Amino acid sequence: MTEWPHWLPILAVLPLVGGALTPLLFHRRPVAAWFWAVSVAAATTLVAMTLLLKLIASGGLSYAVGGWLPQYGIELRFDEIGAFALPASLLVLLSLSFSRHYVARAVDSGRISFYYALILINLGGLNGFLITGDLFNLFVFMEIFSVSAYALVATAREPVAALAALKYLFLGALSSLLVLFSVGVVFAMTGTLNIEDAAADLDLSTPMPAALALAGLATGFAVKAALFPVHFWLPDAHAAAPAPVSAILSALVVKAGVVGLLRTLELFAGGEGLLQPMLNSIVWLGALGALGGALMALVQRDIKLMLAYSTVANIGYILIGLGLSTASATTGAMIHVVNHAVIKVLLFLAAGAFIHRTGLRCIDDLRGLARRMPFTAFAMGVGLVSLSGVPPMAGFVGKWQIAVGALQAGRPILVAVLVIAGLLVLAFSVRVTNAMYFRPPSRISAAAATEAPVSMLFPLLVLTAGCFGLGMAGQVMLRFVAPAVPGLYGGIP
Amino acid sequence: MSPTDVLDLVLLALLLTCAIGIARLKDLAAAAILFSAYSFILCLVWAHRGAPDVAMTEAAVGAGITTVLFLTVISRVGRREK
Amino acid sequence: MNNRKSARVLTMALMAALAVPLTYGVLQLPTPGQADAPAHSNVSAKYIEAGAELAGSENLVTGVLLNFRALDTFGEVLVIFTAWLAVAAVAGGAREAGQDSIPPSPIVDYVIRLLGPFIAIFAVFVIVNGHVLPGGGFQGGVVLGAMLIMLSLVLGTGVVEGVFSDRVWIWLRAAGVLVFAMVALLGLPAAGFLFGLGQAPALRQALMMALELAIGVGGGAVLAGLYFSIAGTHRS
Amino acid sequence: MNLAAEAFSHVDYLVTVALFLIGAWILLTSGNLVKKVIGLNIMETSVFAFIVTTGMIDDGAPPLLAAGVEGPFASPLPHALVLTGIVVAVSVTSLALVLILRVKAELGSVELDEIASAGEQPGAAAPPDSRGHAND
Repeated sequence: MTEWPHWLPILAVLPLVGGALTPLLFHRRPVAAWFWAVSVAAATTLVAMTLLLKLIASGGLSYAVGGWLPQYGIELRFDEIGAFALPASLLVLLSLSFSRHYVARAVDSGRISFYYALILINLGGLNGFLITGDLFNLFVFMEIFSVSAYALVATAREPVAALAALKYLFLGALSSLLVLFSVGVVFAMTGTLNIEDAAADLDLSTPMPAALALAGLATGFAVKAALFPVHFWLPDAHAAAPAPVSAILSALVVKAGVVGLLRTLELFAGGEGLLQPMLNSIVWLGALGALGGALMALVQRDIKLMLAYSTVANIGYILIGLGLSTASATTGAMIHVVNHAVIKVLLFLAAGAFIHRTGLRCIDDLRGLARRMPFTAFAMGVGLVSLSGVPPMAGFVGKWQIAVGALQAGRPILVAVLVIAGLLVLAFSVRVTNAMYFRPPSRISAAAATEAPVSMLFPLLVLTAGCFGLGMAGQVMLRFVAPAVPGLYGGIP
Repeated sequence: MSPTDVLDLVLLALLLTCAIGIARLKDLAAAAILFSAYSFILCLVWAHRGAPDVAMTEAAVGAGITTVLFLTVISRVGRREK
Repeated sequence: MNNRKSARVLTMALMAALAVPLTYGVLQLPTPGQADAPAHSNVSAKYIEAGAELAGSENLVTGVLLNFRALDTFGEVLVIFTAWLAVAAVAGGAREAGQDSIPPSPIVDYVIRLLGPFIAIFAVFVIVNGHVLPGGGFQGGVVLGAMLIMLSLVLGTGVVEGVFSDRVWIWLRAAGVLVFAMVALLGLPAAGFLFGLGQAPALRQALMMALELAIGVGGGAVLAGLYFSIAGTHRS
Repeated sequence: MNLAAEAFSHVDYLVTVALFLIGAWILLTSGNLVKKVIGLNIMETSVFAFIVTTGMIDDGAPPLLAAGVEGPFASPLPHALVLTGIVVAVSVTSLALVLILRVKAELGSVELDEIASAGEQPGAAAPPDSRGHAND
């Protein structure tokens, strides 16, 4: 079945149509909607798996939508970056299976089918964004997962959720506008929207318009990726959203900004004077983000805000790796995109299980929960240890490669930044683990808590195994990602 | 400067004055109605410059639906901007 | 109040700082309107060369939307459906029942009732003639939506929304997405690729007409739904 | 002298840049959420105007290949892009307006400084922790 090329557009269309059907078929029937959503996500994961096998077997795949070659129509491409669709679909599947009981309490019952529909449409938008080779199609899929993300943040009952969603919407719309403006500039200069053709035709002799397009794309995707200093929409949005939504936002939607940068920098490869200063500024902003994010995470009392700030820090690591653009740094960044996604979903779902059972969000209130909720506490512990980048776990591989890349690029100060940020993350991990395991419960609801239901424990178990597995499989992933790196932004200097 | 260029310049000037007007107005209802005028002038610019499809959509969406949504929300939320 | 003042000065400085590169960059773009500009000599030239038969419609914009770049339009139809989904998912609380503003004056009432059917005919005309005249699914759908909103201003949102049950409304709103998905799958046998409309002109015309109607009806229903949610209907 | 001629021939582009900046000014300086959405719409329409301008052609016909219509045709691609963009703009605007209604219903006001001051008092509706640390 791997010879059939049509899996590629189906990877994006299946969750989109599945999501659109959810309110039609299962309006006011939450359990049936949950079952439908999980099966659509599982089917998407299988499609992504088939495509990955095809990629390993016979290399990249290019698909002309509607039979029109790139001169006329839209071209879809599946390469190592597109392979991120598999972990993305799998993590959405796990978040969906977690959502069953959590959402019954966190979202009004009449609107649960809309919640599942929005998550599936978000997944469809992400998959489409990962595989498209056309600039405007990139913008359309970006709008799909952005609009569904704004709405998902606002499905939470807290009164602050609407304001957080609105702030996210304003910045998201602004960044989409900058990307659209850049698409217009590239079209005005080359007459085509296909990324490969535009990269060939873009003449950088008149640098100013190309610089404008590059600035628009870089700023737009930096806002979507919550790079420091345009990250301030993220903590409120991810803290106010329901836990499974925060998991999907922090692990996947934020990474789309990084993937957008990876895809579009290829356009400006020719212009040495353009790309290098922008990459340098990304490195320094990433470093500031890593330190600032880790520091802010340390001082938080609300566990979801703490995790949200640690996302800002990890995005900082990833963008340091991209900005350095040496082979090992970029490979490390691409691997950390996947590893951090797994870790962050594990942490947000574990926090969600705590909130679901005890209703408590402050770290000090989570004292003594390890006795009452052993599995969830263990999962949270594993996640925190992985987050701080301790060697055998998933978080270590990417960070180590980025550090090596930094040394190769002759910028040891960045290694210092990575180490300090790692220590800060270790500090707050110890603080939470200490509170869970070694402190007597300070709240009645914490003392009387019971373990989370199976539909919540199963994803936590799978993700914990994932943290260990990804830590071990570091070399395999390095070899898998390596061939893609020379092609990024038109060759590594 | 053929007459069509003059018409263009006049429409573009009107467009800018509408936008500046919206920026300065404190009364939200007036700003919404001025936004409707702004969309309609934009529709005229496009219709005049060989883009009828887009002009029709902008007129129906910008001048029509978006302004109705704005006025509905303004009637529920309060007219004056602090 | 002075931090508000300093914020304005800061923003003004930022605007000025932004204006310089934007203006300078935009001035160096190829002059708009020149026939030899890349915007006219690359992909667009191919569309015009391909002509009405290959595009499936004399109106090239409709041809591009439904034939050459069908995935964009599928994404587009999905964004407008997601907007209604989002509004429905979020607006639960805001829809106080019976929140109708003062009824409009009899003149407005009479004029809108008079204009209603004519606008409906115009909307259908725009949808159906999408391949010959400027217009098409989106434009017709927006005009249809505007008419529904206009009628609900006069007759009351509850009356207009009451025309169909909730279930029918949801199916109407998803019409654009579902028909597009079916046409996409039909593309496999017809053109060997998803979203293909096939080579036979008759088949291509039929599929494009189906898409136009679905986008029109779906778009109109969604835009009316957005208004109903925001205006707060009687039956929430 | 050619800068003036250059500027005149690019007047459409310059107007779109000016509208973009006016929209950004409204979005950034206005404290009222509804006014911000209006500013966002102005920015969006300015980017659409920019894209339509790239496809314009002097004394050319609209991209309708009816029999007997010659002459240079305006480029159909930007028109398709802007059609999609306009519908995206409506989607985002309607979602923003519904969120504003909910903010008004739950936080009592649509003025950012009123909401911020309401947030500071202890025991405000929002849980104190997540509110206290928002540095917007």
